[in-house]
Amino acid sequence: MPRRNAPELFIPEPRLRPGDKPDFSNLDIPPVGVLDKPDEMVDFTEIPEHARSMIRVLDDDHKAKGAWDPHLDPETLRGGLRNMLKTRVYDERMHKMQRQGKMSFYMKCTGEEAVAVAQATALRPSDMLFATYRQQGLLITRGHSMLDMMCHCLSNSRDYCKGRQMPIFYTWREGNYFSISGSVGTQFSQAVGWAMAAAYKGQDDIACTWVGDGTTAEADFHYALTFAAVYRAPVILNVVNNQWAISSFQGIAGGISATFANRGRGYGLPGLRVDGNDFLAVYAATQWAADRARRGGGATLIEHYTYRADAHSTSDDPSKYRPRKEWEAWPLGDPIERLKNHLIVLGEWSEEQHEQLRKELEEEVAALFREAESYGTLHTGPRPDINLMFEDVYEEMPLNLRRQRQQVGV
Amino acid sequence: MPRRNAPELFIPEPRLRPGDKPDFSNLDIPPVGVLDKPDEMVDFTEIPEHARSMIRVLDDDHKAKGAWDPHLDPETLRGGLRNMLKTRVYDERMHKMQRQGKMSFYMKCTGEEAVAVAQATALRPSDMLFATYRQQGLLITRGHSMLDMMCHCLSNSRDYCKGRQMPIFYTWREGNYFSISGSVGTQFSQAVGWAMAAAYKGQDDIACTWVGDGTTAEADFHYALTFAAVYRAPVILNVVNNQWAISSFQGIAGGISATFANRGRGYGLPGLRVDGNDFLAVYAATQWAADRARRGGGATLIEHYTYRADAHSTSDDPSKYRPRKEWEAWPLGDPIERLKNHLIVLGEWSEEQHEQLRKELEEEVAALFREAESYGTLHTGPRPDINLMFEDVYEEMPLNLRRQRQQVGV
Amino acid sequence: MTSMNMIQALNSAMDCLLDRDPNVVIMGEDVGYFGGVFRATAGLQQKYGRQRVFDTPIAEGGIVATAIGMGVNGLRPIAEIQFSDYIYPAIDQIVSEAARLRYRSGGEYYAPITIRSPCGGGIFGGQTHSQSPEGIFTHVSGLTTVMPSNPYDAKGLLIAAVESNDPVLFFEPKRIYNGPFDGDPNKPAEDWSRHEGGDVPEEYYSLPLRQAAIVREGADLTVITYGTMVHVSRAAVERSGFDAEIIDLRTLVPLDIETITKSVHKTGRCVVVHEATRTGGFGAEILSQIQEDCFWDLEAPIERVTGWDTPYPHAFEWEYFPGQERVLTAIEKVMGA
Amino acid sequence: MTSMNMIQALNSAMDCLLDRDPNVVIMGEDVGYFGGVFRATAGLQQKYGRQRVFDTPIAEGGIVATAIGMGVNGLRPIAEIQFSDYIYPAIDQIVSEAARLRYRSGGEYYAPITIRSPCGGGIFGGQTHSQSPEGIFTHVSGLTTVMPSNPYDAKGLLIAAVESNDPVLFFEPKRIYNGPFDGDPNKPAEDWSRHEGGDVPEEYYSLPLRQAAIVREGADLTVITYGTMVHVSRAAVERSGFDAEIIDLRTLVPLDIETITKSVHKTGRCVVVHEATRTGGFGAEILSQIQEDCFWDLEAPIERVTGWDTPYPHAFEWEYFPGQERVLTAIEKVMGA
Ligand SMILES: Cc1ncc(C[n+]2csc(CCOP(=O)(O)OP(=O)(O)O)c2C)c(N)n1
Ligand SMILES: Cc1ncc(C[n+]2csc(CCOP(=O)(O)OP(=O)(O)O)c2C)c(N)n1
Ligand SMILES: [Mg+2]
Ligand SMILES: [Mg+2]
Repeated sequence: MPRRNAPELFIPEPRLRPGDKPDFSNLDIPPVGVLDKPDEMVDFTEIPEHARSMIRVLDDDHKAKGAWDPHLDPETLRGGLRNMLKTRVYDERMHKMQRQGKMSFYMKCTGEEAVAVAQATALRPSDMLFATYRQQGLLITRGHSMLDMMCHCLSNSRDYCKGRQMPIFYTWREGNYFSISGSVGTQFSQAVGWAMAAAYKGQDDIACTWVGDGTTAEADFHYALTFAAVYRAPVILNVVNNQWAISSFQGIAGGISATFANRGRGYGLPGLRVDGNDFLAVYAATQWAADRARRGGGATLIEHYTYRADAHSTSDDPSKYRPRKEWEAWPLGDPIERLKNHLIVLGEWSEEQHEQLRKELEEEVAALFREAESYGTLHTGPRPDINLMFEDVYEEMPLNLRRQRQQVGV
Repeated sequence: MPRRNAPELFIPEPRLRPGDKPDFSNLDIPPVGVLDKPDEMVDFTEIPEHARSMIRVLDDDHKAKGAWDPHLDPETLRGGLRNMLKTRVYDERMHKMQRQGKMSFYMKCTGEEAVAVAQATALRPSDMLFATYRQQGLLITRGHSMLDMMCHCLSNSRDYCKGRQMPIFYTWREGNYFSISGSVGTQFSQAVGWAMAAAYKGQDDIACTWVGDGTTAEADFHYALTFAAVYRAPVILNVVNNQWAISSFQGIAGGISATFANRGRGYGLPGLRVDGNDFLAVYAATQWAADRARRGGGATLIEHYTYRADAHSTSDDPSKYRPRKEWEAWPLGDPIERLKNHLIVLGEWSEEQHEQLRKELEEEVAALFREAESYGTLHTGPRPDINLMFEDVYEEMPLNLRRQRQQVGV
Repeated sequence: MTSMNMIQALNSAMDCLLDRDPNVVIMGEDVGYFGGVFRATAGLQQKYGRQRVFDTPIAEGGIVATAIGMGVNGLRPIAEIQFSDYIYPAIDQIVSEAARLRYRSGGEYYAPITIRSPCGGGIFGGQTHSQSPEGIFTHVSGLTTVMPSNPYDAKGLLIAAVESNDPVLFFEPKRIYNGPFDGDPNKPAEDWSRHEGGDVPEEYYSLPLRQAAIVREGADLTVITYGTMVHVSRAAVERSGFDAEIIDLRTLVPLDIETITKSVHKTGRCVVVHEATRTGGFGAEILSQIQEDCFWDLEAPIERVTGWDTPYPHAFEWEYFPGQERVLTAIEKVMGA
Repeated sequence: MTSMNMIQALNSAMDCLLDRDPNVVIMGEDVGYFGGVFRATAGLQQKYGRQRVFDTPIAEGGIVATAIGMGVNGLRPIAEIQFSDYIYPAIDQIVSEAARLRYRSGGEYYAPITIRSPCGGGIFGGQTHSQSPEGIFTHVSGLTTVMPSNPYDAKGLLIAAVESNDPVLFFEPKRIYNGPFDGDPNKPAEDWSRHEGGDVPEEYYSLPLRQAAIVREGADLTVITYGTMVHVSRAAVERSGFDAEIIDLRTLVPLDIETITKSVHKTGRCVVVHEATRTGGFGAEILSQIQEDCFWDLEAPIERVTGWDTPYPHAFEWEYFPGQERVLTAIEKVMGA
């Protein structure tokens, strides 16, 4: 690959910008079934292709194929579909409500639902999750109270973050779900520490953590891979490559020099590159990595190849930096559509049932939102107790905070 | 490679500890000449073996062999030998003087002289060097005033660091040698920025930078590889794997999970693993990487496989954590002996000439040290002007420092 | 003279800099094609090319590190840290490297870099989009720390920062990007067009670093502040009825202590106001220096008005923010004494 | 009661902790087999096994990050940062994560970690082995910052730190590891055996955090200090002939302001002493709080005695270090007023 011949600073640039016609014909998407499924304890040197090519199960004809087919029963598949759809419906409602001023901010995961939902389905409930703001599907799949989620986003009187966090920075200790940080990447290395402690204690649980493609450049990504490799920590390290980090395409994070799955191999960890919009492939790769970790094989890096279908957040306008409707051209499709069609092909689902489910979910979510609102929104109705502003800075409130609380008159 | 089957925290441990008999029979040292020498612009995916195996040129019979032989003329070889020997003699003198209390601290590079000397020989004088404390051979090869180096280490009235730095943290702007930092690793990512600027300006010069095996775990290593890959910066990234980081063996930095050369490949950079005690191999690999960078091929990661023959620093006692005399068993030998024997086999050098050279260098260095001492040592004789304590914090001294300087009465 | 908001003024400053000096480059997350999440670099890549205004990986430490390397190779990089809450991963490169390089190398090398970063609250950004971390950097010798309070100053000071051969931290109070803000979130937003600080020449100019501005002369007391709090303090002073002298520090370190002591010498009473957390904030240093230099002038304890010693809480933004009431209370306390 | 130096006392504290609580683990660069570059963990790996006392990669940020993760999974990690000059790469994990975790998660999660780190100068370590960076952390709410001044306190406070459910920064003044140091580098080194603080029980005990110690009672003035400077201040006080009350803060934040104000209320005069760089150092906060709480008691300006606003210069170590002379000058100034 000869590159430039004159010395000139190379700045990566996406092929297409606003005004260009969406086109992914340059993408090299390997066919379903090309990769074998090695034993979980395989040495990383033996599976270079798994980091370069792509683990795929669902084919264009909506059938599951190849060695990585996890052979899930229809009940599990329908559960996955339901959780993905619920996640999308939740996102849509919350986004709309943000637009109406009920909360300060929101972030959707549209197009990426398979990652979180399939992974939460494949893991045990006791496995510990260190997520980013784009894995709300984990919470929904594990059955976190959606009312709680909403109340948090509304910063209302029932917000379990006690009014202290922006929307979407959930926490759920009972559900083994770690508090989301506003600083990207920090959870990635913390998860490795959690996993080291699990090994230390002889727990059979593993940790699972996520970063976006852009965030792989942060130090914590490197710390996580280094410590995971050194101590053979039982952890799954996921890179959700949705092609974008706000306005920067994945090339700015090094995604055009080598795949993100490949990063793991540099440290001696197996890398799996997965069709992130394929529920079955994500499930299978996760199960493989979880088994490896539980058997003492240490960490695996999984890259989920997907596409951020919507804006980065409610503060963002992607039409400023990428072609409109690019998602419609995304060759790996919509994870919900793909699983739906698979179930239909299996004879286990129908368009009507799907529409019915969507309607049910929309109603359920809308009703919950109405209830959530009754506990207040950011600007109206009941608020969290103002004393909470001074609590939990320390386990025991020190004098300076007690004095400051007095000044606020509470 | 099945690892542990019971969950238990894995802590890497070197095979041998004090009291054990030195033994490197487990090391897999590939024979000379196994690796081909690809075109500099080769894609990194095509040369995985170069990161796993080892580039070697000097064979056990002291002959240069294989595709990587740089075919240097005897003059260059003798120059390299001289610079390596001078580096060693310098180290010995300085170490001894530190023991006599003339300076607060010293660090030798014994056994690793080939890395710095061969690389400085292969690079252009205008290439910019961002070194660690263990590449004094760069300065010696580029002809930095040894008197200046000594005066700096003595923190005396002629110290160009103006008494502000501990010994060995050299700086030499004229020689395109960057000021060494006391915080390990920080120069690695800075070098990439320098190289980006070189490309920006259309300079033909490249940057070259070093870290130790232990320091690869720092964030700056990751930043350097990421930015170098993204912007295709003309830089050579060297990992000097001398097996030890103070008391930690390379396994604590992940060296037993995968080679350090392999780290580069994770990011899409070629990795070359080189016999770091083989002057010719280091020269050839450096030349290859420099040509690649100058031709616009971007960065290369070179791992120099070597052994830290002596203590980490004058504050360290390696007999506390590794077998005594382990270096004598090091299968890749002493870089000076190996190049000497090669020149002898070529008929271009003799034991007598070598002894003669050593004597000359010892006398030269001893004389220089006496001169350096005449400008003061840390505790005796002339000192740097105390005003210098307050200068260079800013380009222009602010009021608070002017006031503080007054308090010191100057 | 045009009317500009602070974003436009910063953009104009960078435009002038890019235009005059080919060694100026701009780098940061999303600053290139997109023009930055606050649009401060909008249009600059289009005008000057990808090599001069470019996106970086999300690695604040890598951004500063490579900026230092570029600076050593003769460039004058302007690095944007998207929110000052995300400056922590870069602290090692700022403190151990940029700040110390000139000193440790005996003057051979230095880091002529400018780090721009939006700071402060008031936009419901919660604890990771609202911080004012200047107090961490004002403890580090070798750094220059700047915070402008209006578009005119922002442009002139940014140009001076980039032209300085020392590393400069340039904190931009994001709440006043679009208009002055007097601390009352319920009033309709003002824009800069009706504020004198909104008159900004299109052309190049610079303002001296290390110089405070007296934004209101007065005889009763001295209010020392910077950034957004200049406007809040002004409003509180108006309400108080006292004839306060208001000093806008603009450069925090090196501190223009002479302007301060001259004023306190005259007034004998003093309130220090900042948005950052109280304990160990830069207010403590200001207070200390006044106490040291003007002890015998003081007729009442100096009061600090600051954010509380908690992270910036999302829903309690306006209870956390040291608004007019708190400044007014302090003024009255100082005057009542 | 045995006589221990500070390293032995710290080692003994960790020994007690490892012995009592299987959730305590020790991690850091070179802390395992070797026992740490200052030998603080010597013998502990041999006694408790590799899983409990282990070496880490050279990545301070990774050390703190993984310690947080372990803490979340029920362990109580003690992380050593080899020199406090190398804590900067870990600041993001300390400030954005450890310090804020309890708050941001509504109390669900917290980081019960202790970060031990040798600090301060006096060993010709130059600018990267001599720093006292506590003033950066005392500005961060959520952190507890401790610095002991003798072996007895070191052991008791370290045990309390590890047992605390808040993240604690535990700075150890390395100059007094082997003996008290009064600031005169030319005197023969003392060891701890002849100092009361060197009497250290072998068994487990803990001392309360957030509590200053009055190490000398007095009526003329109050000297507030911590770490090595406790000893320097003592020596200066002896020389001064004044009857000074000396307060050893021990815990810097949360600050025991009550002990301080009580003393200043009595004495009316005050000197604050620390080794760290002056501008923005913790001394400014101490001074500010005294000024705020005791203004009407003060009979003279409070004086700060500190390191200069420069990096710690290798050859000028003793000109930089705020030794007896400088403390004495300040005492005389405060008393002369
Ligand atoms: C340390 C830090 N730096 C910068 C940001 C601002 N920021 C928030 S999200 C984001 C982009 C992340 O992109 P990616 O990792 O690809 O995740 P995605 O949003 O695509 O899921 C940035 C730069 C941040 N939150 N934290
Ligand atoms: C940021 C930072 N952390 C820790 C140290 C202390 N330290 C100095 S050298 C060293 C070991 C480095 O080992 P390696 O990178 O292998 O280089 P080598 O000494 O073997 O050449 C350590 C931990 C430091 N100087 N800077
Ligand atoms: Mg992304
Ligand atoms: Mg090493």
